[in-house]
Amino acid sequence: MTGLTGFLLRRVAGAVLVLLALSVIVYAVFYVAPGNVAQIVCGERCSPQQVALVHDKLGLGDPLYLQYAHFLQGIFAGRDFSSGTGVVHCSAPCLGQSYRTDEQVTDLILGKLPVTGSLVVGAFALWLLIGVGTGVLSAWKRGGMIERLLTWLTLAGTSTPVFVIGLLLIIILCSTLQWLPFPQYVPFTNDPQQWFWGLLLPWFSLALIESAKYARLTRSSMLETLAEDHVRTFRAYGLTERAIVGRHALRGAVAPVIALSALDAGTMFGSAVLTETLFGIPGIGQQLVQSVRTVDLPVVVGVVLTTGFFVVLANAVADVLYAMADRRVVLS
Amino acid sequence: MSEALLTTGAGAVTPAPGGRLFWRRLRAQRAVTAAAAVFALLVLVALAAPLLTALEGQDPNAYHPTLVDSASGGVPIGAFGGISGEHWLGVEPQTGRDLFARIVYGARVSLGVAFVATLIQVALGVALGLFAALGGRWADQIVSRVTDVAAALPMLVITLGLLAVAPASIPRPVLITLIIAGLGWFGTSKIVRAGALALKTVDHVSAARLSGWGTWAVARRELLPALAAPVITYAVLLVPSNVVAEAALSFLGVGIKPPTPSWGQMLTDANTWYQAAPTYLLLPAALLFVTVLSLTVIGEGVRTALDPRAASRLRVGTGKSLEEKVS
Amino acid sequence: GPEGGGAGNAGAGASGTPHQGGALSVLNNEAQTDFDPARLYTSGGGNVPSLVFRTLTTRKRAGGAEGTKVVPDLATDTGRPNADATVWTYTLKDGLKYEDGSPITTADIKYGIERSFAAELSGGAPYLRDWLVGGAQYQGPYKDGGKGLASIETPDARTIVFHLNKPEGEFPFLATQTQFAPVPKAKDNGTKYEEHPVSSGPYKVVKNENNGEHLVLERNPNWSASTDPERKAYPDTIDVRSGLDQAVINQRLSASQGPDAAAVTTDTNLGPAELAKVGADKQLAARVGTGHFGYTNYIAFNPNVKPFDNPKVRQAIAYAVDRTSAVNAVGGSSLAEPATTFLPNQKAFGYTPYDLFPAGPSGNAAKAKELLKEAGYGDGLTVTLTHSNAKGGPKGPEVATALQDALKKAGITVKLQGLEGNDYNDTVASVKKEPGFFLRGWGADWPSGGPFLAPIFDGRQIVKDGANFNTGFLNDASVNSEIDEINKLTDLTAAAPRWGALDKKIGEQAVVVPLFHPVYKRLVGKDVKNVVISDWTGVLDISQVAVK
Amino acid sequence: MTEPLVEVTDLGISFGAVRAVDGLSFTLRPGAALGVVGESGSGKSASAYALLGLHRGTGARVTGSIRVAGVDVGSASDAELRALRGGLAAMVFQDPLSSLDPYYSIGDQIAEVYRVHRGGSRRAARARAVSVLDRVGIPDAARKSRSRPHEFSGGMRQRALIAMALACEPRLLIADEPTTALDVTVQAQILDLLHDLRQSTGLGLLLVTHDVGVAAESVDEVLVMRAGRAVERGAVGAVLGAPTDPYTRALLSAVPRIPPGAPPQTPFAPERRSSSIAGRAEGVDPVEPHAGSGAGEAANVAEPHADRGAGNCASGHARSAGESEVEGAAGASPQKAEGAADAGDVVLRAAGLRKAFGRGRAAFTAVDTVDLTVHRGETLGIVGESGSGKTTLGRMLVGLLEPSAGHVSRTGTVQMVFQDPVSSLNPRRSIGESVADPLRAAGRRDEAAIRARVGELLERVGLDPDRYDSYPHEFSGGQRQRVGIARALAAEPTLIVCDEPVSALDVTTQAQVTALLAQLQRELGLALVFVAHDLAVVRQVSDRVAVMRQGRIVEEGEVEAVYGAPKDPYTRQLLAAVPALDPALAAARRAARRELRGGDTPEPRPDREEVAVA
Ligand SMILES: Nc1ncnc2c1ncn2[C@@H]1O[C@H](COP(=O)(O)OP(=O)(O)OP(=O)(O)O)[C@@H](O)[C@H]1O
Ligand SMILES: Nc1ncnc2c1ncn2[C@@H]1O[C@H](COP(=O)(O)OP(=O)(O)OP(=O)(O)O)[C@@H](O)[C@H]1O
Ligand SMILES: [Mg+2]
Ligand SMILES: [Mg+2]
Repeated sequence: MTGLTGFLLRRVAGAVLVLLALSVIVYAVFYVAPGNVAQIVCGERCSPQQVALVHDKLGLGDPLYLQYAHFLQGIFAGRDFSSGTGVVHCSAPCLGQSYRTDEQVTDLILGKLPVTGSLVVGAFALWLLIGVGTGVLSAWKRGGMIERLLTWLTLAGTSTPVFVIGLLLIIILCSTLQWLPFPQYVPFTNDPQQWFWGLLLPWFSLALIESAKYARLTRSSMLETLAEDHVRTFRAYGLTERAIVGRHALRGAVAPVIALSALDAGTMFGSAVLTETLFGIPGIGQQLVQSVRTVDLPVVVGVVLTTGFFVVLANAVADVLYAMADRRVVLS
Repeated sequence: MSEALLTTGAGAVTPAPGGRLFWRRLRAQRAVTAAAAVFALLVLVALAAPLLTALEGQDPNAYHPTLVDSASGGVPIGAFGGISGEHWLGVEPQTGRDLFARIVYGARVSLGVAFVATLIQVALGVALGLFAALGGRWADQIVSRVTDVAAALPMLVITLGLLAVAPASIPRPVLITLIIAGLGWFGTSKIVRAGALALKTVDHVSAARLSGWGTWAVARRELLPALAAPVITYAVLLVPSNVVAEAALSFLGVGIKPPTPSWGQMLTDANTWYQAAPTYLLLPAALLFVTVLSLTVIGEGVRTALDPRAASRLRVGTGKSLEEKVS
Repeated sequence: GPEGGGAGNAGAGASGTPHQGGALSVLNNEAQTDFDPARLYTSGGGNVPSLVFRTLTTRKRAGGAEGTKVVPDLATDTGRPNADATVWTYTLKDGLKYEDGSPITTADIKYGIERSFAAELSGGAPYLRDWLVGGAQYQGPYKDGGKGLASIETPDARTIVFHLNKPEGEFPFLATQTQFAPVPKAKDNGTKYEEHPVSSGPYKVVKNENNGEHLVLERNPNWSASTDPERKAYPDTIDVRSGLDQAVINQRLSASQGPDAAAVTTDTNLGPAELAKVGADKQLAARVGTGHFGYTNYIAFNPNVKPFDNPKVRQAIAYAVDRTSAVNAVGGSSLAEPATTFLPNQKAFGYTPYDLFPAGPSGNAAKAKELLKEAGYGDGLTVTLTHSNAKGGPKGPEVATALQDALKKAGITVKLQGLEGNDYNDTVASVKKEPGFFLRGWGADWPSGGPFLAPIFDGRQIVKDGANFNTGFLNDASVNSEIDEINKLTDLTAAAPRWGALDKKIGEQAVVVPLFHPVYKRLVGKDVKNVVISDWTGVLDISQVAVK
Repeated sequence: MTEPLVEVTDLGISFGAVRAVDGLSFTLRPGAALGVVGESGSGKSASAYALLGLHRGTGARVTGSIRVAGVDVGSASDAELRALRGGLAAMVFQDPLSSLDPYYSIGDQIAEVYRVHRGGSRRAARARAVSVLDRVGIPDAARKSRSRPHEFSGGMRQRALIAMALACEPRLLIADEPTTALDVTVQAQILDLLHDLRQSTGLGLLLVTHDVGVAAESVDEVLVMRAGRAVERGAVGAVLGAPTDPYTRALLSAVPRIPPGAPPQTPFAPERRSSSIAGRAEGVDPVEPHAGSGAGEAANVAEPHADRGAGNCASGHARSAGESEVEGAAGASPQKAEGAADAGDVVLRAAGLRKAFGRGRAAFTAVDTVDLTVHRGETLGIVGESGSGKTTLGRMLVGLLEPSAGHVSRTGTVQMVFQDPVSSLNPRRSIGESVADPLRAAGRRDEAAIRARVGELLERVGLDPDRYDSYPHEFSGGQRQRVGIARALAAEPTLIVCDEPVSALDVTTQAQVTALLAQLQRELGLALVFVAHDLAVVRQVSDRVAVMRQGRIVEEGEVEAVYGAPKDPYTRQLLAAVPALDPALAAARRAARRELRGGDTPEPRPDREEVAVA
């Protein structure tokens, strides 16, 4: 157990470093990036005097390191912001306040997290299912028509951007055939059934694109394993090809799949933008794009940190899973 | 790709020096030859774009407002997206630009950027993955943390930063390639790290270490060949995502400068047009698909050819006998 | 302003008489992130906001050109000017109440306007700051020590008087903006006010999720239809969902499945690819409304940059442009009309047709070449066109490449410089960084020539260290004085033709080349009745829509 | 039961141009046991595979007819074949270390196989797995059944495979070198188990082995193979007692042995054994070329031992088996024995080595406080029961495994010959390249020189240098092991840790290899740590020997002393278990062992370990 504890401690330390690095990078990027924040916040037709006022209000006059120090202070000790009529307190893990809307970033992200979470978790499950399932089937039926068909389908899936697949699915399934309701996000807590049906297509589109990767990877790893000696043992003991492929080869193939899927699931929190946009799912990805467009630094930092958090988390989970799957590998 | 291929390779399992054997096993796979031909054709088309368009007599950027129906949004006039003797594949909606010319020119950008980016991604990913797996605990920590940072940074933010700092003198395709490569290496690195960790304990790797090879030589000689299969498989799939990434970058303003066409951009633009002008969407989609398919077949062939066991051991004791085929 | 909402002559939707009741659903692309009346910058009080905020005046809720008129709302009339139109007086109607039943007073309107000067609540139109006496220095009620803005007087609870720097005959138009909505001081909690703004209109906000992403509006029981002849308020509830993809919105509206049958959109146009489909389907076509919003897309030159200092070069380009290609680039003749005048082609703006450098539908390359030769560029010319990277937009790469191709025929080699959204806005509005040759657009804050011509061509409006819209640095005394003269007119029908004449006069300088005016095609659900699209906003007016 | 269990007629197997088996015919009745012996690469494994139809789909060409338990293997359908495999006839593979799935626990793998043929619940199958593991002598079977293969020692894996084969109570057991990785006590136990099963259940046994002693102990009939053909066949007593074929004679003569009948306590006379070897080797036809290996060479090798002079050894001929080598070596460098204590000559010193696997409650100490010193030019033999930590110790010595405690200091390069020849060769590399590895690592670039050197090395370990470009899977078990040895030699190390280097080799090749090692030792002052379970071989090659048990060295000393007068009871036990060449004697000893275990139950008692010590 000491191994696991040590591992966790190292991971937490690593995570803090990663998040700090991310925030520094975002601050740096926004420092060099073009675009006058105060002007954007104030509106295009603000007078220079008004812009200056907004500039001061946002603390943009401070040197960059001071701005960053305030940001860190907010995270560890909380901060106060002016609301005009009074003062709003933003307590300890305070990621700041949106330049644009004065909303607290923490609230904003917490509000969007279940949305993107629903999307990612469902899509993740589905793409693993489709991907690994297809991979297994094509390793088992290698050389046959089925495998060829599956290969072509998954490749077609990867070669098509999500907005093309997604829109096609919407037009065919929702608009023309009317088999499915138009996708939309309904919180799980409101109505689990609507939540499910509303997210089915987004899940599916994401899964179609990602699954090819997993299908091919699974298949390739399985073929590797099938060439190993131990597979011969099971053949010599009368196991069916299905059992050999489905159990023994699959287990050997699972390592890279685990390693990759966690990373993909983690990054998906920030990169599901296109899917979110197309399907009108008000998640973190969409928020990020909007905030980047409006140079809303606190929100961007918040979103990037959230994504970073999930990437780190997913990677740690993957490492543990991986060590569990292949005991020859030790956690480092 | 298919079992027939694997087994054709089997016939050739007679001793021959490594490299030659590899080529022989590769060439013995008919589908690989076919795929390689298709791929070579695509590359040729890309290279010969000016020639081909000259042959057709069209310019990829010339507008033909008269060939589209302005009132209905700019649908090409005529059947199948305006296919005619002059416009072999029809014209683009709204602009009336020649699709054939745009597609062959688009191949240059798409294949070029996607390929070089894939190569860089794979090189980076392999190097860092091996470094993480073999370089000790610290190396692993560092690489893993860098991976986390890279994976968590959204393309949009990177792009913003790069737009600001990249000097205008850097050619666009180079910039794009770098951005795409910089954002997409960690999948390979993850796969390589996972594979290397598992392989590290195998006796033949130990034997190589004892032979006196340094860590990196061991990695190159023992680990890389074994990791080639998953890496190649994955790399092939990086190509389409890189093509799409190039399109996404042009959305963000660092893509290839208009009016230079690319498949990714065409796909993006054609998105809503599939009902009104299906060829506009289908052509780039089909080409991308063919590219990926041919690469997959080639990758699969390389994988098979690299593994001397694949042919003879894969089907040990399975019912489908090869004996008849060989004898 | 520089960006536009949307325009109108309607005639879409289900036939039959509209009835009260039912639930209207609004499917939008952009979220209503701002719901504070101080921060909103909407033409004519906006759409969803105008259901909650009543203002001193409002736009007439009628289709087509009729809708460009301004009518009283909270006030008994559209305002009583003094002789030189520098003092405007309004009186409130009787029995006006907020959603909580408390009475609406002129002090609240004054307070609402004062708030909009606070840095925390910036974002609105610039006119109050420019027009009100002392406006340029005022920093809002949170910093004035309770003194308030002296140029707004409220002698009693029903009367309000505005003192202006100079004559402004179009003040009634300004009074339609949401800054003129009453805000009870006691309920003001600064930046948080938008979470629950106090309604003076027919609906109140009962839910505002995710910063305007999902709004639910219900009837305000304290609103009385008798004081508000403009807003019909047929549906019982209005559900506004945003963040939807435009293509998906149109798909949903055309499918009109379930609740989507009673759905409309206030911000999504039919796209070019969808037009083809609508054209082929009669039933669908009947559900499309067409609108116009005063907006012009044009080429802007910076005469301080060579070779655009040479009028001949500018004229050559004006001759060379291919408006058909440019129009096609934004969706074809159904979605844009070629423009040769700067003013939008509507009567309210004072539209006076002219075509000073006739390029025909596809450009006059010969004439352009001739002019270039005269200008000393007989061997051709290479220039850089700056555009926005926003795909599909009227200032985006599509229009830029269309122009590039057209100018090529005239021997002008165009290099394209695409800038990311913010960068683009920043660059083209900066006196220091302004490029020589770029794409630009201008929309009306209200349907009149004033807000259309003054910011762009009034030399006194050149802003040195802020956002500048007089991109051609035109500072012509005769133009400036004519603007002042027209502004004095309180008879808007008399003012209109003079704006038109001024437009033509400015056009001779060729500091801009008008390209096209956008047209708006809006699809509605199959159960939607009483579709009204005015030429003021170009979008369908929610306050008129019925679903029963 | 008139129908034979196995009926093979005119079997031929070719891999491309290699004719591995040619015109082989034999039958086997239920309850009978046939031993297949023969030199490495003679086609024993290939024939065994054919019985289960395992060549299907591999590109190998199989001719002739095979009937096993009434199934015509050549024409059987997939389903019939599956029913045959594991259910009617089970196979124990030669490479136990690579033959198990690394991802599943041993118990699960056995249970899975059991359920395929016998059905039943998962629990029942697991219980069955534990019971068979117990039967093959895995200590603490219930707990160990949850381990994965990499947590098992070589011998334990081999037993796991045997357990798997026995799980479904097949009618035929094809055992391909089933005891190569086992120490003599466990080997004896396994062989007894098989013997009992034959008697009680009528199990037919096809035992492939290179170890004539093992064959003598456990089969009724033997088939001697050479170069793919049967050279001699008959009752075990007859063939071993009065071989007619010269090759058989050569084979028998090369067997290193601790004199039969000699009680372990009694020091044996080396002279007698050596001369007997030489005498028997004389009849061998010296020129009988064969691709894989060479009995001819083996015969040549055996010859010089007629007189066991050091001079002969130095004459360039590899020495053959026999204790004479050790003495010869000692004679050639008389200072060695004394110099053993000389610290200046120490090439490896290990102090307080400990290795524990796992953590907390699951912790297991595989090697416990071991101190070792190896001198230049010296051979340290390590013997010990399976699972006693020999491999673990060896890996720590060369630095492939970090010790949990203690310290190892080495001088010069160290090499290791791995216990598992399959996993120690990169499947993607030709064996020539694998052998060339150390050369290239040392910076040699001259292709021709490298090839020449590799060819030379291959030749020295008895492989055809022309097979430089063949891949590991194209070799027999023994051939792969030799590749591993050649690779270790290529590095010209100061010390080689050989983990069971010759256990997979037939005696003639074994003799060749040990002779080669001895020669190099002499020429280069090479030090060897020789891990083996074969006491005779260890004795033959070692100067000193250490006996390991449960992670500790229980006895260490000069060979003569340990073999002559073992102090530890465990050592005595080991020596008693050495198989005898004479079947009659073997039967007698089996009976004695059974007595020792108390009763003639075919089931060995679960507390085998105590028995072994007692
Ligand atoms: N797949 C293959 N391709 C080519 N040659 C092979 C293949 N498998 C085996 N051989 C060759 O066939 C011959 C017989 O091999 P086999 O494994 O039967 O030997 P064996 O008698 O079991 O030897 P050992 O005692 O060393 O295990 C050997 O020379 C070997 O090199
Ligand atoms: N990686 C591991 N994890 C856990 N236990 C292990 C591991 N490797 C070895 N062991 C255990 O350590 C003990 C010693 O193993 P080792 O391989 O050294 O035995 P050995 O003496 O070489 O046996 P054999 O003669 O059977 O090869 C065994 O009980 C084995 O189960
Ligand atoms: Mg064998
Ligand atoms: Mg061992």
